[in-house]
Amino acid sequence: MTLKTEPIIVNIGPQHPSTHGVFRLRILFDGEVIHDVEPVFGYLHRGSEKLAEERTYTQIVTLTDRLDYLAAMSNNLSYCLSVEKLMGIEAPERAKYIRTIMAELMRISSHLMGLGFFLQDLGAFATPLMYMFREREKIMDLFEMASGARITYTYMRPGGVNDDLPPEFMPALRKFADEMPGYIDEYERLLRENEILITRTKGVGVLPRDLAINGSLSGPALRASGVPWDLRKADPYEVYSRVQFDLPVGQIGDNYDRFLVRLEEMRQSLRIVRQCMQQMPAGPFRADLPMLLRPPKGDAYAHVEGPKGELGFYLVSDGSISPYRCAIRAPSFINLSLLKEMLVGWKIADMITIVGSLDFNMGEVDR
Amino acid sequence: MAVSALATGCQPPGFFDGQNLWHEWVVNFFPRIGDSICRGMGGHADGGPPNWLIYLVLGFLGSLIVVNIAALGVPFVVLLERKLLGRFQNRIGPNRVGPFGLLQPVADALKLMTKEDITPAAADKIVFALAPLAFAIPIILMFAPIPWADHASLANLDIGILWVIAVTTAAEAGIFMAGWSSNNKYSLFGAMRAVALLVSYEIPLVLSLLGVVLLAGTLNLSEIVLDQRFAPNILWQPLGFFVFIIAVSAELNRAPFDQLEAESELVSGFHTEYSGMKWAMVQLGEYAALIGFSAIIATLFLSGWKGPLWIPGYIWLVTKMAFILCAFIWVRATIPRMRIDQIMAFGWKFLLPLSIINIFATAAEVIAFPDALPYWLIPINIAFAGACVVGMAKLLGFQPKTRKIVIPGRPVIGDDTPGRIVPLMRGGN
Amino acid sequence: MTRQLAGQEIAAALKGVFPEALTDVGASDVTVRGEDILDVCRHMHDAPALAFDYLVSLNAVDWIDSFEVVYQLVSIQYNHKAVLRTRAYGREAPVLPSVSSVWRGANLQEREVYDLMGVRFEGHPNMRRIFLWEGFEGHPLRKDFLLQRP
Amino acid sequence: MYGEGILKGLGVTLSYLFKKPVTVQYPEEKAPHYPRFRGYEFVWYEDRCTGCASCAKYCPLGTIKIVTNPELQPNVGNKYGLEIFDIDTGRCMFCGLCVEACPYDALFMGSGFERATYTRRSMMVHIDELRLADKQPSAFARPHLHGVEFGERTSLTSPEAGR
Repeated sequence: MTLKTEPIIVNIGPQHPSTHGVFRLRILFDGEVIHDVEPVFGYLHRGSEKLAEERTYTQIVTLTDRLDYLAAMSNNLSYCLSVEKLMGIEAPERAKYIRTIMAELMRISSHLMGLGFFLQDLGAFATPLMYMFREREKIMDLFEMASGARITYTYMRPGGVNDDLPPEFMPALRKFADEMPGYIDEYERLLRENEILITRTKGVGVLPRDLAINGSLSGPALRASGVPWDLRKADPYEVYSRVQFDLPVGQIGDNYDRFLVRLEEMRQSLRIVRQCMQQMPAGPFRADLPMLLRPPKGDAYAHVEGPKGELGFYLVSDGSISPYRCAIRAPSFINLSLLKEMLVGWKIADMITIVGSLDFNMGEVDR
Repeated sequence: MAVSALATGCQPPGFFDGQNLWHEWVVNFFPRIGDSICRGMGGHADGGPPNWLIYLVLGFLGSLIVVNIAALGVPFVVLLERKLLGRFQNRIGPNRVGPFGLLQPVADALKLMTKEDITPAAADKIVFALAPLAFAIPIILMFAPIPWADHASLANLDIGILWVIAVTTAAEAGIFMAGWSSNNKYSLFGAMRAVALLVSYEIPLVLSLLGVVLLAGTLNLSEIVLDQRFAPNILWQPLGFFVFIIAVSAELNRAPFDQLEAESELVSGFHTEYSGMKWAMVQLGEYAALIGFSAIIATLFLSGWKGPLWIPGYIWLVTKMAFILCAFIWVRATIPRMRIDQIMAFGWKFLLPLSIINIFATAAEVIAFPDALPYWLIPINIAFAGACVVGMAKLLGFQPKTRKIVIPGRPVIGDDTPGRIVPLMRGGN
Repeated sequence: MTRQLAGQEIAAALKGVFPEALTDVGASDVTVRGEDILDVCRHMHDAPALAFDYLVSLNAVDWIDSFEVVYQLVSIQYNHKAVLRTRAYGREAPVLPSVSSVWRGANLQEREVYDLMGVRFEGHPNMRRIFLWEGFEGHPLRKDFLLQRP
Repeated sequence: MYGEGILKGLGVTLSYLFKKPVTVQYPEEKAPHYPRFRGYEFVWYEDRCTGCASCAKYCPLGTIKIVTNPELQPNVGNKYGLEIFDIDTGRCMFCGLCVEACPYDALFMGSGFERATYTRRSMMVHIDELRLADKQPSAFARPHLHGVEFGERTSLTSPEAGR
């Protein structure tokens, strides 16, 4: 006797605990095995690019905060670099160091969130997430000292940063940089060697090297596939050419590699922060620019290595006070290009972990 | 079933002649209650009420007590879990309602009672409504044969273990009914996983118990406790305990085997669509099963209500249960969830052979030492269990290795003079 | 640093293969005729001296008379980058060949450009709207899209 | 291996059972916030405001509404008297660009964060409310405020505030 079976379509999301926002996946399941995937975007689409066309160059900084709200500083940095490139100016030295420190702290914070939710998706009942929230809170305190906000910082401006670091910032940062490696060790002790985690993630969601490059993946997802491509090394901006750090690279590009790459990147970010603290010069923190910027006609594309990947802003200026076009190269969005290739053939539980290990953010995917 | 309900406590009157010590009364609380009621109603004397009435009243009272242990214990276990999870996660846990959050269960219960009871439009209404009952009632039945103290079980069944296994297995039908009738695909996945888990974990569960049964020579829980005179069974049966506790956590849908509710995958699986009191029933069943099984574990492996001091047996039992509950919560706070096929493989390939090995080893020991096992067998047993687990893991390749992350030395792209061609590291090291 | 290929360099590399494809050579970019863009991209991806294996981004600018699509390319192998531009004419149904067969990463980005700018990419496996819903009228990033304010 | 990793993890969680929780019990105890914290209750000094409307111009969302009337204060230098100075804090995203734009140090971010309301309309901060509000300015974009005693949360009146 043969059993009559029938594939079913399940909508994962837009409201689902593990889709990291309002992401929807239409999945064709045969039993528990995924046969086909169709991602559906747009539930958080706010038209940032259109809004940017109606705002002045300084005002757009506030929009960039809201792209990847877990990594607002990196977004600010990328946008400001882009405007600076468009105008042909450079930020003062001190501002560059401040920005580098902020971007690296932001990377740690974003990776903490990414790892925490990845482990939460694996079913480690919120414990690693809670620990990671605790450390993220400290980073947010640092950001609050400098910028006055905890999520949407609006800290950077074209040509520098909004305000110099307050006096209490450096001691607090030093304390954080001393404490944090211990906490990272603790995360590693907690789960890195856990047999269940390893069986769940090893060999799951493998992204071969060539496919990852072809699919324009970037950030930890690309590096986990064994491509040592990091814009901080490949195309150094700010002060990355003056600091020493290593580039963690995965071996085969599975979930476990993505997990380890993020863990290791946090250590390297701390290294960068420490070196920046030593090298930090005195001086102005902001170039002398008017509040209303009028860049010359032309276009510019500047990118940074954000926590999620290559974050770029392509600005076209027509000489007025607002950009003619502001296109955003959103890493989270483009990292989803290969979702189907990664998911087909795996089970529903693996689907959750693969999606979690990509660490995307819907604010950035839908923009 | 023979309703010996607490009537085992109806001793001959001479039993407590002259010994009216307070602590005697406390120690024998359950038997005394039965006894007093029995005597208060006229006992077995002529002219008193007929025996069947006494049995009925006693049975009713006894089951009232036991159902209340389950129903009132559950909220406090939930509170214990939330508090402990909080502490494991470096936070406080519920502490807003009452002192130390002790009234949180009351608040939760009130909230659940006042919540709207939603039945999905496309659900099978009758089955949907019956499923929580079909889930919770068998689990409460499971409390019947548990001996809370000497001669104090609601039903002193000769097939106590079988009864426990049978009724908890029946509860899975409730899970399946809930998942199927919700007409929700997540619930369906949960229900299917529940059945798969049931099939693969019930067998090691039962087989690992056989070792204890072989040692005691009986299925009666009270007698199994009495049999653990010299040392708790965990010392004689480390392998059986290992298999049993894993199988029980699968049976209880506790982490890391909570696939059927897997909130990050299936949005709480089979009870996704439940709300209000129906949801409360499902929770009641789950946590009652947790309490019940920790009592069973304590009874079978940790010598139940027996303790070295004069402390009453039921307090000993509850202490042991609390210890086991804390261990379950601790594991839940730490360990990620396994995948369903990995669980299946683990159950069939790892636990089942181990439990069979355990049966044969125990049988050999019992044949060799028919009266009582000598103490020098304890370290041998523990070593044997460890060797079996490690050997089995090695045999099956269940030894996942961690992996080092590669930090390429020099040749990182771009980390050199501009424009030079940098050789790539092919796929890392 | 990633080396930005000058427009003349790219032009020199492309001239021999596509003598008529280039319409304009800028300081750091080249403009390619719309219908040739797929062939040019494939050549840039495959030619061993160029080896642009990584598509950084693909986005469009509405210049009223035409839609300019900008391809930011990077070669991970040689660590150099190039900017390609192409133009699609017409307001009704501007069409360009899709490069998603060359770089899979173009798949979602081309859909985005279609959704928000209205440039169709021929040969794309799934040319549908991505952020907005099917049946949405107009393409919001166009300069002539009217925002309906309440 | 063989469960060693799991045991390590269990050890980590067990150690937390004996550590002090990090939770801050919010209504009773408050986490410290820093001088630059951009919060509620915009601080506005009317005697410094010239009604230039820079703040309104630089607001990315246009939440500030200013109507000036030269007849209101004809004698006080080159100033406009203000008829309306409304901030729609329901739409405000507290980016602080208005404060940064103000050339006369007349507008400050506030430092409160406990102003939940029941209606959208009550999120509108009107000129009278701004006049009468308890002035607890934030040091955001006003670095000279860092020296002012901030922890006391004293109400700052115009002459000493941020000058």
